[in-house]
Amino acid sequence: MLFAMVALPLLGALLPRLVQPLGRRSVAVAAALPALLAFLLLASAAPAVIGEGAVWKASLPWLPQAGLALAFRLDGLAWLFALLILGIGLLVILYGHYYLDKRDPGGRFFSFLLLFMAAMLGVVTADNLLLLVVFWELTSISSFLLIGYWSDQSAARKGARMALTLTGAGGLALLAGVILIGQTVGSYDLGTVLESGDRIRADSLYPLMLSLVLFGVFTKSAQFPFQFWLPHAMSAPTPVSAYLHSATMVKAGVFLLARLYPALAGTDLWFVLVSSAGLATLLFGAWMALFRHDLKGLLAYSTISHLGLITLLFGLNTSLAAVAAVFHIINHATFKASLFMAAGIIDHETGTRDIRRLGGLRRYLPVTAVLATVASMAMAGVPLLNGFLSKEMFFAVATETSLYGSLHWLVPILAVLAGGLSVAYSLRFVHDVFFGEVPPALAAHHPHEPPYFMRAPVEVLVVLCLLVGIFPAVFVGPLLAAAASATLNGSLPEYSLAIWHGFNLPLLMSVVALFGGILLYRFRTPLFALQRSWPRPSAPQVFEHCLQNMIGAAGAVVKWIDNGALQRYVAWLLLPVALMMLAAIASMPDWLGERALTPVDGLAVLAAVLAVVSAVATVLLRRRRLIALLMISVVGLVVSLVFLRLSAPDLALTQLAVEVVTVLLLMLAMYFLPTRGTIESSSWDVSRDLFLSISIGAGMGLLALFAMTHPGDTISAFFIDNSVPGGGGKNVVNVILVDFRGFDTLGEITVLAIAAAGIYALLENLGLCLPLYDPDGRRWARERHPLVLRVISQAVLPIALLVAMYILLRGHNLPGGGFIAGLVTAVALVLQYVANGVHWVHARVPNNYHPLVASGVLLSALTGLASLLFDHPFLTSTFSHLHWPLVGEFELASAMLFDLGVYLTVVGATLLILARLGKLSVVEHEESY
Amino acid sequence: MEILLAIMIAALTGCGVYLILRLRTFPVVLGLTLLSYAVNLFLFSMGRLLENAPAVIGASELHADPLPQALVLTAIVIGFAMTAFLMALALRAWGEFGSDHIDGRTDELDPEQRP
Amino acid sequence: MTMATEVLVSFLILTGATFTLIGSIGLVRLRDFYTRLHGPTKATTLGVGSIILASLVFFTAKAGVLSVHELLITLFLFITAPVSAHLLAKAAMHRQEKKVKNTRGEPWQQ
Amino acid sequence: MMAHMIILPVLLPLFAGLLILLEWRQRIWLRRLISLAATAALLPLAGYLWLQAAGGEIGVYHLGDWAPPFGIVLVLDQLAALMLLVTALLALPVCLQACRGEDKNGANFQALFQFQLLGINGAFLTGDLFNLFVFFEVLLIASYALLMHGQGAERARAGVHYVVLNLTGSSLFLFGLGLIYAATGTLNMADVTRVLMEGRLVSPLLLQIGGALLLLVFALKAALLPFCFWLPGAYAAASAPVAALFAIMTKVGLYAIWRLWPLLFGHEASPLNSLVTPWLWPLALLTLAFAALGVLSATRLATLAAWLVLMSVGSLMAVLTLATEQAWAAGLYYLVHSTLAAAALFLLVGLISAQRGLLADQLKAGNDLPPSLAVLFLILAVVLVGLPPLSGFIGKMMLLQATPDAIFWILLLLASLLSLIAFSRAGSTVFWRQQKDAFAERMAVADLIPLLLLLLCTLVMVLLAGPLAEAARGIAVQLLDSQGYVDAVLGSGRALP
Amino acid sequence: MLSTALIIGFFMVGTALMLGGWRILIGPTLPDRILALDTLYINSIALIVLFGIHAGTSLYFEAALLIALIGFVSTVAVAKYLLRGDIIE
Amino acid sequence: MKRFWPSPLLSLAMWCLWLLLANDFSAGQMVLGIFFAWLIPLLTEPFWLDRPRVRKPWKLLSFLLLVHRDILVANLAVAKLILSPPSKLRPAFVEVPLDIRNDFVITILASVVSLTPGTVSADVSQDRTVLLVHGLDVADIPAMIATIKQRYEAPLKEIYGC
Ligand code: NA
Ligand code: NA
Repeated sequence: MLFAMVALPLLGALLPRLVQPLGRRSVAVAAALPALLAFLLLASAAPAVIGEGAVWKASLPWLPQAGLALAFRLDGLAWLFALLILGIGLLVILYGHYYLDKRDPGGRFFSFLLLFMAAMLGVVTADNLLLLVVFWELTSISSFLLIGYWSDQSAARKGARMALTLTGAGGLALLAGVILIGQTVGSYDLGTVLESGDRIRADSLYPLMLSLVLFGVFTKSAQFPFQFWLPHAMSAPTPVSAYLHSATMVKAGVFLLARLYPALAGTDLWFVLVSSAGLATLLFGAWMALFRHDLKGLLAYSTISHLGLITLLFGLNTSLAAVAAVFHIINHATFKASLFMAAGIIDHETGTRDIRRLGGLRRYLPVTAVLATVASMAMAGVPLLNGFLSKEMFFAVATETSLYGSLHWLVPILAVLAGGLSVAYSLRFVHDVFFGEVPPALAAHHPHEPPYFMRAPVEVLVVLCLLVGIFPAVFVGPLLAAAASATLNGSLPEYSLAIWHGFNLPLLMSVVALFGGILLYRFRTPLFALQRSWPRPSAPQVFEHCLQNMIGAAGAVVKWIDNGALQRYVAWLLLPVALMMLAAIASMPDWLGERALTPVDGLAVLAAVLAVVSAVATVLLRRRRLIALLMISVVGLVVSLVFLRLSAPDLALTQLAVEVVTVLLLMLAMYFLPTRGTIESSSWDVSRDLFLSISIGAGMGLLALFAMTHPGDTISAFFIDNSVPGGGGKNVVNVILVDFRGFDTLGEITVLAIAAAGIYALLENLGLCLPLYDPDGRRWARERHPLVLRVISQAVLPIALLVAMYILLRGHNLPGGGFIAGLVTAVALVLQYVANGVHWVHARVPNNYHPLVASGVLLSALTGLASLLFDHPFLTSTFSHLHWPLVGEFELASAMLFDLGVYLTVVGATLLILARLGKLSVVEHEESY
Repeated sequence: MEILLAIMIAALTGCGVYLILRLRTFPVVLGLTLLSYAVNLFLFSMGRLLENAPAVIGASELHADPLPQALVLTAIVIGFAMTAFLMALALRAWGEFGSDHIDGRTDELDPEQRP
Repeated sequence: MTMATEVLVSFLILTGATFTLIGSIGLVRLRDFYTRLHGPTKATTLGVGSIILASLVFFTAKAGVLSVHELLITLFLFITAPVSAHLLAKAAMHRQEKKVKNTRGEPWQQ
Repeated sequence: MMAHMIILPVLLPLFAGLLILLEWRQRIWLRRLISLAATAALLPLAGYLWLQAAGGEIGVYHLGDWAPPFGIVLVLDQLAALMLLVTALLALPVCLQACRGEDKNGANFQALFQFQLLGINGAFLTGDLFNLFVFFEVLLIASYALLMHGQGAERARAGVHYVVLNLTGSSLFLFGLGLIYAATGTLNMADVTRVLMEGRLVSPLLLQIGGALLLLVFALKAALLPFCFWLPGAYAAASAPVAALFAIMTKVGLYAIWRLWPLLFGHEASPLNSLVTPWLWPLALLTLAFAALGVLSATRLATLAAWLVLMSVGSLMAVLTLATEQAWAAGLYYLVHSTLAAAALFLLVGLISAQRGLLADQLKAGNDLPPSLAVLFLILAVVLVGLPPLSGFIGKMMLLQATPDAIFWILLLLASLLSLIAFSRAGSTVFWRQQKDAFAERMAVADLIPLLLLLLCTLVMVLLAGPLAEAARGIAVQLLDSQGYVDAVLGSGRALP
Repeated sequence: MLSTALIIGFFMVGTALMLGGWRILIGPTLPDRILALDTLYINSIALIVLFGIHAGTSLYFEAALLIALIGFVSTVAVAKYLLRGDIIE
Repeated sequence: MKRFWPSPLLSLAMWCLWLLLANDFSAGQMVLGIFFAWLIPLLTEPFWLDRPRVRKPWKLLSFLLLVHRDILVANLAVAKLILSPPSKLRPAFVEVPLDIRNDFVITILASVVSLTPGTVSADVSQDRTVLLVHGLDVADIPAMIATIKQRYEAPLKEIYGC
């Protein structure tokens, strides 16, 4: 049933949006229905909860690991708030139906309203702190949507953002506080938490918890110094203001104070923080309210002030004060909601909310006038009205408070002052609007009473004010008792709900406040002048300004850290490496290990010198790019010779072949790119780069030396032993590539294939203009395809193919293999492009190499897949030695097929890449592949 | 021999790193090429050095560690693919913003060099 | 391996190495590109050629069976080397690289 | 035959990609069909593998029937299974979205997309360090190409940065691998750990440097400050589906660290333990802070999304370094959430840009937008800022509960506040400040389906938060048991020939 | 005797390599440098074959063969670049 | 026939090449060689320009011997030149008028000229009528032209009958 109560508005939130097509009335009904049902459910709980003071609970597990559960409780306090939420909610819906303009999308409005209603219900009925936070944040979101309802108004957007930012921040703080509490208590279950108040207060983190929670509370309830968002939330439609910013959302804060009162209250810290915030808010709100010209503004500030009052009461740390607080919550909700609606009616009928443009309205809306007057009297705390009672209580506890040490007399004084102010602004609300003479503009507007059902809610609330005010014990006694006892977790203090307590200090204070207020209003003009003389920065402007500065600062910091220069990014990446290397060099025990050095000879020295010199030359001559290219190919040549010398013929072959293709590649690119670079790096950059390169180079060199001279046993012995018996090949390197680690090779050729496909896509419709002159400004030579080159390249092709086949076949047993063979083939074919041009070649071979690449990888992959048929893992190899007459003994190995796949891939990929680059200069249209 | 190889690795790595830190795409490509040479030598040297001991069964009694060789082969292929892609990307960048600056800055570029 | 073959192999090696060296000396010593272009042909032809022969003889003698695949190297070089020289010459002429004064005849415009 | 299921997440995209390349008549519908079919098939497959792994037993697959440490192994533990599942969940919507027309803006998109999946899945499955390198290269080269898909100057710039950085990273990766091989004489992850535990290291120094280099490379992939500068540009420049797919890419780097943490980086016997661990925590926090500033300063929706990705990286790296059961459980939940949510946002940004013409995704007042987009944006904002009741909040809550550190709390809470501000500004600018004259294009419902699928996932993450958290706990427990991993991988090897 | 001859041979070819390297460094013209690189390739063929004899194995033969077969391609490409800029047209 | 076995001579060459490569004259290699000797010419056929048929194979052999002899001799001569002071060289660009017109044969001629040390064929005129030769040390230009034409061009012309 508790679930139902929360779920109804939650799910019902969809309803209005859905029935929107059916017209405004049905929208309103659809909105009212879930609320009404929930209300009935609540009412049905009254006998038990209010009558017997029972506590209804319901719970479902959600995230036990985090202590989050869908747990609800309905005790007196929850019931009271639920009543406010649902009761006033219903009235607001009724009112809103008439308030909203025909053009406004009512569906959206009521959906948000119901969503908010559900969230509030969740907050007040949550029996799990984390769940409470969940709903708490939901109220922020839905109120953001409601405030920003008229999204085309800048004020609405700003107000909404400001509200969301503050309440959102509060919510985060609350979350942190709640988690801290939960971790201290060891549970997020509300009951447990309320029981273990002493443990919480004793905990070293209590101050932190308290401040976090209070931050949440104060932001939500617009307590000083966070009050400024509330008035600007008034740009919301009046029903919203009436609902959120008088009756409910802002009460969520004080609700939490009440809820956690047993767990957190009772310490000096609590008193200082809560009561001083409350007191400040009380006075500030009352003062500001007096000077508002906007009706809703006035009400908003008075709301702030009353919330301050409630907060102050909770802060006083006496159970009586807590009771008073709860009582005032009830009263304030009733009169403030009715006043908001009255203001809405006035706005609706006159088209303005500016007090200065209003007056004498009693002639046009007599009934509304009466209602508003009564309600404001309640607000002012005039006897026989509910406001009076709670104010009396307030004064009573204020006089009894012994805190603030020597300043204990301060509280009552300020209380009276606040009371006086509230009388003053109430008076202003009534007198300036309904009495005095009518401004001509207004008269022209011909205001009249609103439709009955728009006024009815106000009437209901005002009647409540009276009833409670006159017969408190009857109409509010049980409710107050239940709520208060729930707040105090059982123990109720002694208090009496009577209009007359005899002549005592509180009564005197009331009288003083009453007449003081009247005087204040009478002589308000100097006060207005005084007020006007103060600087009044508008909160949204300040807020936006701060926000903009913050964003600007953030942007600046980001720009400062990330300046968008790749050079710096790479430097950042390499800096740790350099540092590591320096550390390694420093900590290196012995560079030369026990392993004997292999003998050096002149030739080796010579090769090393050649390589080093060429590498350095590459760096120095990098700006003369062709020369740099030649230099780097010298390095490549030497590297392959080194591989050869150090018993790695396969590497040497591969390196040599790749070398040639790379040169072709770079030549192709160099045609388009500028051939001379410019000097740009600053000297600081250069020194930084030198530091990085030298330290990393030295480090890597020394590490290599260290590793080479410190032998260790590796898994390689296995490969050497199993190459022939297990892999059927004598060339262990090749067997590793196609068998032991064939999976790597499959990935490797896939990389090649992807690169080819990617480059193809990358260079699609890339229009580069062709240089007409060479770097020295010379026209290019006339002859496109020199005769000798053409003929020889044709002669080379078949030979190269033959050699490729030879290298491919022997690869398994001798240096060679698919990759080298593929490169040889590719080079021979690219040579055809070079010698005869694209058109000539593409007239002779299919010019789309994608299928070739794909089929290559496919062949290798399928070879691997075949083993699955025999339920062997992917890539399990097999081989056998056949004996044919005449041919003799020869070997067939699945690995060879795999290598063939490698071969095809390499041929295809290399051709795809180089031909694509070559075609860049060939003007022709081809459809995208 | 180890010392010589170490020196080569050091030199190639250093030069490669320095070139990678340049401002134009072409030197960067050269730098990565140099660096991959260095990496290959380095990876290869991790199998320790042996002369006249190719990892071919029956060709010699001693065999150099074949695993790093296989790894280097894979590395060479992948390196080639990557160099090719980067080169193509450099062309694309040159075509897109008429500058071979690695950040695509078009200032300080003499006009007739624009594509 | 008999003394004779060893002598033969050593001789061939030395010849080859000598001509290879001379080729490169020419590369350094000669005055202009066009004359330098002649240097490497030594290395290509006689230099590599006789070293190849050395290898051929050596392995044939070592294994006892005829090992002739070394010849392929020379064959391939004979096919490919002239193209390099040809294109380089064309490139040099295109770039109007300067020639020594006493050269008779004119390089062609490309 | 069931034993071979482990290899399918690799083979499926491989063959799909190859078939698409093979399809020489360039029939776009056929390519889409192949790609969609393969991607869709990944989902049940990943589900099946998840169920396999959920039992707690680690599946080991000997490629080429060669026993580890000699052959390459695929290892399917719960973490790998989870990552596969997330990838599959992500891939399908993205593929669908791409098929709505984005794939026509350049050549070979579908093939590259499949290869990207191949690389990612392979990286998640492999138990061999060098093979991990290979799959990293596969997914990188594919990502290079995908990033450039559709071309344009911005992508070219971002592309050059991304490619050069990662190529440098790959070189470092190889240096690191070499050193680890020199130090341990093996490449198999489990075997490395065994060598560690048996104290058979050639030299701790070699392993330290090697491991540190690997960690550096992974940090680059995961985009940890100060190696993260490539990310905002690249992700913001990429086309919507690509960016959405990239949401998993940073997680691959994180995964690698996570995988090797119990085995190498954080192992008590490891000389790296004391060396690298102290560095990661502050860097993670700095990343978080930096990302928060970035989110606030974003001037485009795509950039905002990119910074959010970075933010998740920071938080995840932080909890990763804690290496406690609770922290890792929270982290894993958050990882899944952040990946899916970020991807969804990238898709949404794509839809929004499509509606706003030249204005694209810039945070400026534009034309009227379909309310459906507004609602989706609101929901995603709630998810990503970490507001209740959606997955972001749950993730954030678990992170906070798992991390007993004030600075982390402050940063995380501040970060979500800043993103709240950023989102409210962005949303109110794009959706509320509209010039009424401009009208909204019609929104095809089909365009929303991929996005809705992703949102559905996050919703499920909320409803099933309990069971999921339990599963995450299970993964963390299994992950922390390095001995168990080693035994599972090496113990189950067949008798060596 | 053979070993002596080999040592001398290595020395001479090595010197040849050095001279080639020198020419690449100093140029002066681009064709000179290219020619020098080409010579370097050819000299390394000689070196490899000598090394094969020295090692007594024919495993290194393919390397020499490969250079002889496709080594000229890069020379051709660069020369073509000097002539036409566009090596594939 | 022509379609399945385009060029017997090329096939023969391929076969020999294969055996040389394999460095092994076993039956298996011969069979394999036959296969490739058939396959590769078939695949590369489209790439061949018009290749003149060899009319007098035996002449070809003697020509090859002649060329090798010249190469040997020239090597010694040029070696002396290189080691002698460079100033004494008499380089020259010599334009050799061509009688043969066939591209293939012209290329062979050019190659032979380049292979014999002391001369490099620097260019062939567009209309295939003149071969530009650079001589390292040319005493008498007409004599050199005559030598090239008689020693090399004539035999080639005879061999290919063009
Ligand atoms: Na430069
Ligand atoms: Na071209």
